[in-house]
Amino acid sequence: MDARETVFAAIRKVAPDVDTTTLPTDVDFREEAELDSMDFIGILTAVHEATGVEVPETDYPLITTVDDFAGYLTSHHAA
Amino acid sequence: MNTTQVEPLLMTGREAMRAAMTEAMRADDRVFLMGEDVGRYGGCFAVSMGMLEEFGPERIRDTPLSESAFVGAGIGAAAGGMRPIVEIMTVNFSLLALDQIMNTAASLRHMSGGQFGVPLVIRTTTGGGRQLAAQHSHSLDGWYAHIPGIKIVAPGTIDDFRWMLGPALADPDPVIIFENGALYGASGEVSPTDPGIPLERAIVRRAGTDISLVTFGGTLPTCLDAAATLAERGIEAEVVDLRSLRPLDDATIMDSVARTHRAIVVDEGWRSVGLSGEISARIMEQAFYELDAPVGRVCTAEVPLPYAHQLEQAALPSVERIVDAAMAAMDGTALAVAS
Amino acid sequence: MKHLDPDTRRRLLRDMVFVRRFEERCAQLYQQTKIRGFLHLYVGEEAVATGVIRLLEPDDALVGTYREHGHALLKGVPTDAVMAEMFGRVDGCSGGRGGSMHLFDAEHRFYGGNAIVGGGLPLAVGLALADKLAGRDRVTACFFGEGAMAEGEFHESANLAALWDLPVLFCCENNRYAMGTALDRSEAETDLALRVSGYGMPAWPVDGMDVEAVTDAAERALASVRSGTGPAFLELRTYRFRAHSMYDPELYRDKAEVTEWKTHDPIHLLADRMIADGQLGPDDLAAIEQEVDEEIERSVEFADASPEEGVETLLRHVYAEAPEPQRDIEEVSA
Amino acid sequence: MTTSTTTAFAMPSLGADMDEGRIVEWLVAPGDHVERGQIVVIVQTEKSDIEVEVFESATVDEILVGEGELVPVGTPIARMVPDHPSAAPVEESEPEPAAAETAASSAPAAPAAAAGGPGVESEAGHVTSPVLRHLAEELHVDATHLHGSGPGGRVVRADVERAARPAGRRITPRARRLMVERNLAPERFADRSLVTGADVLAAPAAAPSIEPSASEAAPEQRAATERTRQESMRRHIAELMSRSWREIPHYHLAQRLDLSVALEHLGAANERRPLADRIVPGALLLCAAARAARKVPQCNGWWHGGRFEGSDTVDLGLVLSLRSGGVIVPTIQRADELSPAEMMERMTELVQRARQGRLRSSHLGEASITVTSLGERGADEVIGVIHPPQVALVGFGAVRNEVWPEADGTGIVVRPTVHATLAGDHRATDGVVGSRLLTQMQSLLDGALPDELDALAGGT
Repeated sequence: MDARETVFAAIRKVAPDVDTTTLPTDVDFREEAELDSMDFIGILTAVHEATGVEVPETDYPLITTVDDFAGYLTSHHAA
Repeated sequence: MNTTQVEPLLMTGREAMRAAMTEAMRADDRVFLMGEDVGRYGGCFAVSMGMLEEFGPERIRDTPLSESAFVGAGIGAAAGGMRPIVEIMTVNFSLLALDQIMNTAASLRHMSGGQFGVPLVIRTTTGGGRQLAAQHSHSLDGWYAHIPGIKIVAPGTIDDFRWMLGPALADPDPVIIFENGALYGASGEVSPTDPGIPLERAIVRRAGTDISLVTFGGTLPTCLDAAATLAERGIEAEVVDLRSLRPLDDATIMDSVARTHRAIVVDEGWRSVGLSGEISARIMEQAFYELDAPVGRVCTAEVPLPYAHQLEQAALPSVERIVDAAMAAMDGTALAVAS
Repeated sequence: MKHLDPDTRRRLLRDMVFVRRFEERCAQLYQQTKIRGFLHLYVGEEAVATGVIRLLEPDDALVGTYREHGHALLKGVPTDAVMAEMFGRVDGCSGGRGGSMHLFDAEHRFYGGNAIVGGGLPLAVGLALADKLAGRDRVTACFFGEGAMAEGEFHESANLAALWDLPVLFCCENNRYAMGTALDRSEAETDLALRVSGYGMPAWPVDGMDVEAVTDAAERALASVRSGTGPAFLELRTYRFRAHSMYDPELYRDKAEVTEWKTHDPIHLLADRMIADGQLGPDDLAAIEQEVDEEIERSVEFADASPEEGVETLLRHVYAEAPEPQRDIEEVSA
Repeated sequence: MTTSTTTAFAMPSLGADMDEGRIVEWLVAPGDHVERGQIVVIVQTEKSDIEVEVFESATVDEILVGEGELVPVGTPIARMVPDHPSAAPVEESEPEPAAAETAASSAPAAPAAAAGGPGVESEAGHVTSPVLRHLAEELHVDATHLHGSGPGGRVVRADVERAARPAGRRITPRARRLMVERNLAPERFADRSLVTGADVLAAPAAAPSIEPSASEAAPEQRAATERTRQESMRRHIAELMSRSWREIPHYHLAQRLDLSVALEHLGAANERRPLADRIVPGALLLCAAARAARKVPQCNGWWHGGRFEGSDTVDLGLVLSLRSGGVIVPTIQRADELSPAEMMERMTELVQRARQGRLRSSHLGEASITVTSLGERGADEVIGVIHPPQVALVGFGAVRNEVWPEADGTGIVVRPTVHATLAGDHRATDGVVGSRLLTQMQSLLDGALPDELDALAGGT
């Protein structure tokens, strides 16, 4: 499944009210979708279940936008 | 007679009622006035002053001091096809005629299976505040409003003094008009033509959003003053003038309570087993879920009205007591206010 | 006292027998629980109502008391309607709402029974006042017991009628007992006619057991009233043979007195006089009784067949127009 | 004697209130002839002894009830042979039930006259009473297919009024009071059309029944209940806050908290814990607030009837903003006894349940102090409004890097910082007490909590 779609699916799981089809992929999606730290951990958990990738706290700055997150996943997933 | 004036006339309560009786007697010769000293003396409160000269002793009939007989005679004359106006000098003396009012006037239509009606108007003076002491200061509206078969109205504005008599005379059933003595001398605006308001309709005299002051007759002016004082404290009180005590205009009362969610009933009668209790019960039954505070009641203290001025004023419903009751209801800590 | 012609006597006799048998049938119906509440019977006093009412014009008004079955029947209220009213049925003359003590009939200007002692007196005065003011020449006859003479309403009404010269015929049925209180234990002055003369109106005592004496006095009194000179008063001395109502132990009078008065039975007084004058055969009275019984029995059947009013119209006749809404009552009558 | 047609002579009713009578004395015997009006028996009633007469001449056939016997009115007491059987068709008078309950008369069934004689059953749903038909029109209710709740399916006034009443929700005045006092939000009762005081009192004990069973409800209905829930929640919050603002004399304090030590230990702990057990800074702050409240008991309790009432446990009200709008304030009980990990578990569970509307009753008990936090992305500082009847509210702004002076005051350094505020009820506490709570949090974040995080790091 396309990495970006994985991120969107994770967001929808935690915040069903967010319309991922119109969510810009090049902005801080936590800001855009008003996701707090609890939501964010929920998203990381969902992504981990879907892809097995576990993002450490230190890497949070690398996954600010959906595009970054997707890129991060493809690079780590492959490894 | 000149052309009909457009702007309202200024009249006193007695002038307004006199104009109403005069108009009725000129228009219908079935109408006549009967009561103690209504003729030569001109009426104990000078309401019928001058009418003897225009209509003569046959139709302006002074009676002996026999309340049961002349009220009973009024009932009989009405059953016999006339449209009498019987004046009982004050509500205090009406107790002597209560048997005729209850057991004949109110019951005749029902007992006779609908064959006989009693199209009679009884006018009487009510209320205290004029240092007439215990036997001349009663407010017994609630007693009469308890009786099915008669209608009870209480004019609180001079306009109602002028225009309530017409529909009362036209009513096929007995109507008792309780005129608060304090309003005879008060003056107010009267519309030149009949506004045609149904007898049993209550009227909101002052719109408001925070609390409803439900009252009638002599205490209407007191409530309007209280509303003005409350407005200075940022509380907008709505003043509902019942006008009719039987039947009660539940719809208007409940609409008001639905707007304000708080109500104070102001009644010059005594509190226990009184009209204010009936109105409070109806608000509880029909507007329970609108209430944010218990319905308050401001009534005359349960004492035979004393002669001394300061005692009498302390006993009667006053602006201060109404404002206090309203404030108590407003701040939500309203306990059963025994004002 | 002049005697009446045979035809009038026969009519008066039939009327008295009719009232007597009607009242006795009511007593039986009461025992069978067909008639309920209070029931006050006129047995023994028939001559009073028969003598006066026969002289009234159809357009005259009559105001009675709770002992008014005879007055209603004699004023023309149909027997069926009176009996149906006693049964509380829809076809009763008051629609089943009044019962024995509150018979009413607008068509015959019968302004009812009245269960308040003296309660009807001011009403009668008012009816007469209306007639006077409207210029109508008719009389209002008002019947009441001597007990009412102790009520303030009697004094006020008599005074007002006399003061304003109103066309009222006051008929006091003095049967000597106000329920259980004898006249001399109630009135300082027991000569009632004498007392009433103080109001400035003509007043006569009359032997209320002799229907011809009643007729004679009533003619004079009615002539006086119709002349416009004001009211008149008849003290009709009579006696009730049965209890005040159903039933009282009659401890207030002794049996001997009742038996003695029964020897003055108004029906037999007239019947014996007619037999003596050859106007009545030995079996005629029995024949009249049977004919009357059959009419009364038809009225019982009529009453029994008349339906009871449905509760959904309970609130009718309180006011002329629509009944005022009564929340809790509707639950019952819905 | 051939009994041609005998008739029964029944115990007569001798008064409006008489149900039964006792035979005192028979004055006649079988075979005697009696005349109309003749007294034949003495009967005793409550009032007195009454002489009873016969109304037809007849011959006594048989005495059925002896002297001294008490029998109900209507009971045959003798049999008679009337002189003229046909004269008066005296029908056999069956025993009448006591006068008072005379229901059906023994007469032939009354014809069903138009006036609606007895026994006219109205079919279910049909409105017979004119008064009710008039009311139905007035309230625009179609009276034809109303369900009748009255006897025999008869439509009664309440049925008409219920049909007319919008499906809106009714909360009794008493219920409103209890909700405010127990800090319960109205939408906890979203599924009820009538909420009484009893419902509110029952709420904590019973499992909260606020599952809107969203799944089964049709979408529009879900949206509708959602909308009414929103409205009532907004109304409740409005009522609560305006009452608080009107009644409680607030004072406010603010203090910057240095999180550098705490977050450093948190990061270390999270590194060695699986993703699912990762702890967010917010959990630390809640622990700090709860433990500080234990150390400053004057801020942990309620203001009732003019005086302070302390709580013996620290039950932390947590202001949670719902994604669908509005806030809900579940309670974390004994929050001061929770480790950061336990607090994180509680928060995760609470947020999940709150958002699905399945909070447990324990979550909705009475809080003793409340915390409101805008999360990482909120404003710098939130100055809150106390939830009556509590006496304190702690507010946390967003965690941000801010400039701090070096410890020795020579230079500056950037550290993760949060602005903590305290809203205090001046009736219960003074500023000096309130500020002690804030300073306690700083020492907890620099001392006890980091140590516990280290201990965790070693654990699972």
